Amino acid sequence: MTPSLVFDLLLAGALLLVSWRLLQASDLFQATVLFISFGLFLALAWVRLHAPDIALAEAAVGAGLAGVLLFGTFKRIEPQPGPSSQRPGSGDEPFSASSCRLDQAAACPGRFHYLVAGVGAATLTALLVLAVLELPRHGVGLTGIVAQNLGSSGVDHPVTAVLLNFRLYDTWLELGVLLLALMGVFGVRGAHDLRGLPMRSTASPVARRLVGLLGPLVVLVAAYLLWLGDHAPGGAFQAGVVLAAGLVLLRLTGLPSVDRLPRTALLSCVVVGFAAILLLAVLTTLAPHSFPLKYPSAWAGSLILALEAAATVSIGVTLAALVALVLVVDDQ
Amino acid sequence: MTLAAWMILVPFMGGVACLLLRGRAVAWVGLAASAATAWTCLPLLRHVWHSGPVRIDLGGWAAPLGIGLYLDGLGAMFLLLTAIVGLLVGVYALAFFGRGREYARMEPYFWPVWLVLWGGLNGVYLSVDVFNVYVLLEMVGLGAVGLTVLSGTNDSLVAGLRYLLATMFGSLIYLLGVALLYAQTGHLDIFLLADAVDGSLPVLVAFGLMTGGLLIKAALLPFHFWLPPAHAGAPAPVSAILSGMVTKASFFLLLRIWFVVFPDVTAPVAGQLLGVLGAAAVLWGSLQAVRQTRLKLLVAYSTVGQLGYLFFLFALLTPAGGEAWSEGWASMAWTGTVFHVFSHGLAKAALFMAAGCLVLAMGTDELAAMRDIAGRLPVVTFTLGVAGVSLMGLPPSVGFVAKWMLLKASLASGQWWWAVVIAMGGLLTAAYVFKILSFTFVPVGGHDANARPKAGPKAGRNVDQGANEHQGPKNSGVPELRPVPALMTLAALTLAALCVLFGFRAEEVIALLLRDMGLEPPFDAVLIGNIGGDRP
Amino acid sequence: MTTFLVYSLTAALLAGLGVHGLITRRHLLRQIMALNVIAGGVFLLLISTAYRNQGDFADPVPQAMVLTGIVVAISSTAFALALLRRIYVAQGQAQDEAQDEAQGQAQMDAQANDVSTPRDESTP
Amino acid sequence: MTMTSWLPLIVLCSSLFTGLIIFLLPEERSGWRTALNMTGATVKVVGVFVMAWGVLVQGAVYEARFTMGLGFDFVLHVDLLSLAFVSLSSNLWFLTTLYAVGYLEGSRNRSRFFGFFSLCVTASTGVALAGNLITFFIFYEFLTLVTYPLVIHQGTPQALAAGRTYLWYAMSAGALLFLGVVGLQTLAGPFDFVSGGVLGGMDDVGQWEARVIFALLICGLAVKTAFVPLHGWLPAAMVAPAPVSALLHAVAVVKAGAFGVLRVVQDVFGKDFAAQIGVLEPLAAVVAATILFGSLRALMQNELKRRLAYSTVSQVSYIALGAVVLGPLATVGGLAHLVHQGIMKVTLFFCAGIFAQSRNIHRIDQMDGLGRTMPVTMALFTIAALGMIGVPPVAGFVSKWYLAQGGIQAGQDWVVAVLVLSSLLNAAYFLPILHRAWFRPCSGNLGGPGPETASGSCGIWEAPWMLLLPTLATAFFSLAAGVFAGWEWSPLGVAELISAGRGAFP
Repeated sequence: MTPSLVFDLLLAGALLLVSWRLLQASDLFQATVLFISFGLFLALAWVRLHAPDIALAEAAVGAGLAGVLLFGTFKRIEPQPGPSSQRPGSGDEPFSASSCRLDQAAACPGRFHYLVAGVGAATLTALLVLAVLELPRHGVGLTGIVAQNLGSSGVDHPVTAVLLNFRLYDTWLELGVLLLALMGVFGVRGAHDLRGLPMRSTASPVARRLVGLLGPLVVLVAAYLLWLGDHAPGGAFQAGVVLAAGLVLLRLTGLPSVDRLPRTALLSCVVVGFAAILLLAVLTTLAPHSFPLKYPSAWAGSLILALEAAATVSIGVTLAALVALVLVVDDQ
Repeated sequence: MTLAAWMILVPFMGGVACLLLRGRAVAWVGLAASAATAWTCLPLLRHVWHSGPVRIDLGGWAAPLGIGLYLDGLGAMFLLLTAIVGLLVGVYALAFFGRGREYARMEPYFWPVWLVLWGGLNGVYLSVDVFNVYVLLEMVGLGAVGLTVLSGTNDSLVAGLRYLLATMFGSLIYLLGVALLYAQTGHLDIFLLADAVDGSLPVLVAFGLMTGGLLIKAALLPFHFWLPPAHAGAPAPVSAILSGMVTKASFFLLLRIWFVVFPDVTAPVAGQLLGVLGAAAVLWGSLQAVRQTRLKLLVAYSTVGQLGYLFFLFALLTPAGGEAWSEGWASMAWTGTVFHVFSHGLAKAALFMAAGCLVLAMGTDELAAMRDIAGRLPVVTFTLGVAGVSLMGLPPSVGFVAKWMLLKASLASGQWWWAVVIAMGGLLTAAYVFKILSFTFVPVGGHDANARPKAGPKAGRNVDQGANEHQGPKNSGVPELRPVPALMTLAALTLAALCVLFGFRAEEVIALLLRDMGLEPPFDAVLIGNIGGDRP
Repeated sequence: MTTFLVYSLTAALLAGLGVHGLITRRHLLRQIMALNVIAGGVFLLLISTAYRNQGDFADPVPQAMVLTGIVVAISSTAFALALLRRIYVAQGQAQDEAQDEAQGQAQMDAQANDVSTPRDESTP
Repeated sequence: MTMTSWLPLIVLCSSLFTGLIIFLLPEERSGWRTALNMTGATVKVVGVFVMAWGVLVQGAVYEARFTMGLGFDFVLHVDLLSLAFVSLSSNLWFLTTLYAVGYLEGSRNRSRFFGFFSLCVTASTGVALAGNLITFFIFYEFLTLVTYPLVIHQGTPQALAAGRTYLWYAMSAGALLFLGVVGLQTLAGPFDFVSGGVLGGMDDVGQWEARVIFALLICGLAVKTAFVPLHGWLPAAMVAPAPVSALLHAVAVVKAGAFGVLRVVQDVFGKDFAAQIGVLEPLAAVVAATILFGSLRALMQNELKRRLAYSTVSQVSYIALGAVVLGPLATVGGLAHLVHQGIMKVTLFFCAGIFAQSRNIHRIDQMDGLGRTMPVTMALFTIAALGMIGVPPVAGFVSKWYLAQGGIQAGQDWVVAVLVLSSLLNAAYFLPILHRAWFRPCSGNLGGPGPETASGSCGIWEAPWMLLLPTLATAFFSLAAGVFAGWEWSPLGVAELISAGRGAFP
């Protein structure tokens, strides 16, 4: 048993334990904390599995943003201490939370329900385990083909090449998903910008000063990551997530952030990544001897960088706006 | 042939434009983009019709590396359906959201989300990459949820969240299948996968997972729980979009997966299982629909029931692997099902749009409030009736064509039990459609209903019955109807009329549909064999 | 080799745990977490299969897929949480989960007959 | 397209377009509506006459055929049988519209009523002209749809309940019929109606399949024909206004069912083939049971329209009797009864409507002395009632006579027994009405407190001419059809032609 295997087993055990606890712990706060650690363990696993790009993104997204989101939500939906004895029969009320579960049968999780869940999940797991055991142990996937075409992709980092050249369509659509999520939240709220959000200025002056200094640093780091993506782990996602994290920090300390952007500026930032790729798609579709989304070979590198920059801005601003909206203190 | 790419680009451009604009311009630009998309669809259809399937490698990267766009007859049919319904929903929405502050608030969100969603739907019908499909499905799902919660009422929020969780769950299960499949084969393109899949366990599990994930999104019976509240709680144009189009996207992918990727793996028992679930959905959904007392919920449950018909196809076509394809009735089952998609898309959108008109006029969607709607809003009632006829599968409508072919296919294939279910489903459909219609015929006030100047005997009898039995205390006040924009009524009516028109033009559609399925046209042989070839 | 097995089996178990949690837990926040656990399982499966090729760098295509998936997952999660917040704001009440469980037990007997047939009228 | 294919379409569309335009007319444009209705009806009657002339005298073939792309054609074809039905329905539509205009004057929702009324006739015209089973089915279902709004026209709880009953019966039957039609197409492929039947000549149709399909088809048709266990909707539908009852009983719905039975037995299966696979006997038993049961039930009714309704249940089965009894004479009788029953029953319903409308008389025990206050209406009622009983020279006698002859000819003597028994029962439920009306003194307490009836309830006060005129016409036809039965173009004559043209039955 090599040390690396021990590490693997420990990490796997930790992942399983944490996820089990976070789903079963009766305390929601504990679950939230466990969720954040789940993200961190996953990031470790990515590093171990030679996927540093994902580790970067996961550390920022899974542990950072998701944690902030969940924690913030938890803080705001958690009832004031001691309500549990107040409404013993509230399940019958029309608008009680019991009417908003995924599955209505869960309204009364009786033995039958637990049985179904247990049997279903166990079957699924068993099948998955069996299937995984049957998988070929030496799959190559598309590594070779990607390596062959890397030269003509315009970048040197294979993951960036896949994301922004070979499978640019996916990336584009994913920016669209991000856009739709924000639009959905906007739609519920009924306003296109964040300027109406109430501000908090609870943070101490020291923290504000500190974060204020951090701001330019965050932008710098994001730009560096962006540039790094050309030839090493890094790129638009990671940069965007870092940018988002910085913007969220600014917002949390009451410093100017996404919520100070006027409507047009905010929307432009949100849509710029999607629109940039759309523009590329339209132009390449119109061009006579080209495929949609095909970079002109001479400009591939610089175009990719430009698109990445646009995507970074979009991802950063959109995620920051989403977090700001989730964490907003509504005064209704 | 880059026309196919425009089917995605045009709505996306419209969406971005709508996002950045303000005021009424949003609606007009949105409508223009809808019209442009529908217009782009026509030459594309013609192209597929004349020269067969289209394939585009995006970015110039061929299949194992890049993502392809591919359009065959089946995809063309779904594109066409989306274009027709989308355009008319656009027209409807223009009037619907232009009616006052309460609705105008939603307008700047409706259009961009809907257009991007439309692009996503078109993308689903064009995509041949299983991971790309995942992203598209998320796009469609998030867009649909965003539209569902547009009204911001608590009910719609709850329904929307439930819908969101369900659709996320479905996508993740699907993605799990994709991951297994990629791990086993190293491919993502469906045609490459079709060559690579074998009967190994990972492939089977992947097949099951992908099917299961899509079934959750397609709202087949045990997974339908999210559908009725979401579809009923959304604003009327959104309900039309969700019921008419969004549910079809997952079904389309099921078709692709079952009959393109895994045709050799599908076991008859799996097909029968889907068929049984479909049958249960038909019966149970329709029964629930009959029980409802609110119009929009009724229509939403009807969607659960009507979607069930689609799954008979899997039962009919899976026996003996690919062998069923050589049978004459295979193409009949295939075309019948696609026709049902069409009929349901058109009719259900028309129903929801008409229901929206009624809700607007009456201020409520209680069925009991629909007194004398037939007299006061005849066109809307007519729309309800015609769309209902198509749902029931009665002639002359596209629903009849669909049921006809499905029935024939199930009889010809020897699986007659589906025919029984189809017949019973038709009856239940009739029950709820006429439940709606009968409410519209109840006269408003007891006193002037059917009264004649001569105060004839029958009128006298009516007075007694009317006053005693169902007018009750609120007899005096005839609820005023608010005006309904003519454009809304017209859009709904057009859809209903299309239900009828498509029923008369089945030939072209069949020809387009079967272009590249390797199927014989279903009827020519039979036709010539029995009547003699003297007729064209 | 064994690393691949360890992580892919973990992935399978994570997915199963997530599904179980999604079905059994009532609290919406918990369901959202469960979905994220499933997502973690799926991503882990993808990356562990990418790791199989034994090079110094894992297969980039699954990596790109996972990166896309992470962004999709975080947007969906954020959207879901925003909706959840709106619902709680609208209701002005939140239910303690402990209370849920107790209540669930209490209701279990009363509604034992209904459990088997899903009741999903949205109108209460 | 030549005239020969346009003419069936014109006949079909004359009422279709009329109906659609009427929907769009505002409620208060009653003059326009009447004019439109009458124009449509006239066009239809003229068209039918031209077709009849062409078919009977010049031997022309009228056919309109469209390919549906579904493996079947949409065919409108004029043969003698369809001619008989279409001329009945077009003429009666003309008269019933006239009657309905008078009957519904001043009531609400008349646009809707007349719109659906026209569509209803369109459907029955389509049923008549359908050249194959699928076209027949399309119009048959269309008929269900467009009669429903007429049944629930008043929107009262009774009307809605009746509508629901009607729908459940009709839609269930429609589903069975649909299964049968599809099954038949799957077995035998597409085919047109051919006199003498189609299936007999096909080798690949097994006996059991044929039996199952026959059962499905007949069950599907039985509801509209009101065969005995499935007749429940017909009396319930009596809540509809009188013109609708007339339409249901005489012009469209019930007739469409009976017509369908004729088509299925004679033109799809063929009497020979049907007899060969042994499906005629059970059908005959049902028919006989219906005839007797309907008459018995009619005897028990006190409400006039319900009595007439049960009488319809019984009388319509005479038509089916003609189809199940072997031999040309029975066929002739059945076909002739298709027309005869229509004109007689429509007269009766017109009269019942007049009684209800002007005197608020619904029950038979209110009819005392009615013959003295409304002599003309009552006289017309009497003519039709006598016809129903089968008293010569009214039309009903002729068809009963031929049916009985046919039974004897085929060696099925039970037919005669059934006919005699039924006629006795007919007499038993009609004669007391006539006796009350003519020979009882006027009770002076007719109906409810209407403004007119209150003043002089025993004085002579006839119905308005708009109601009386159509009644007069139909009563005249019923008499004439009997008196001039020997004429070549009388209903009986045409029936003989049809029967002769259908080849030699044993």
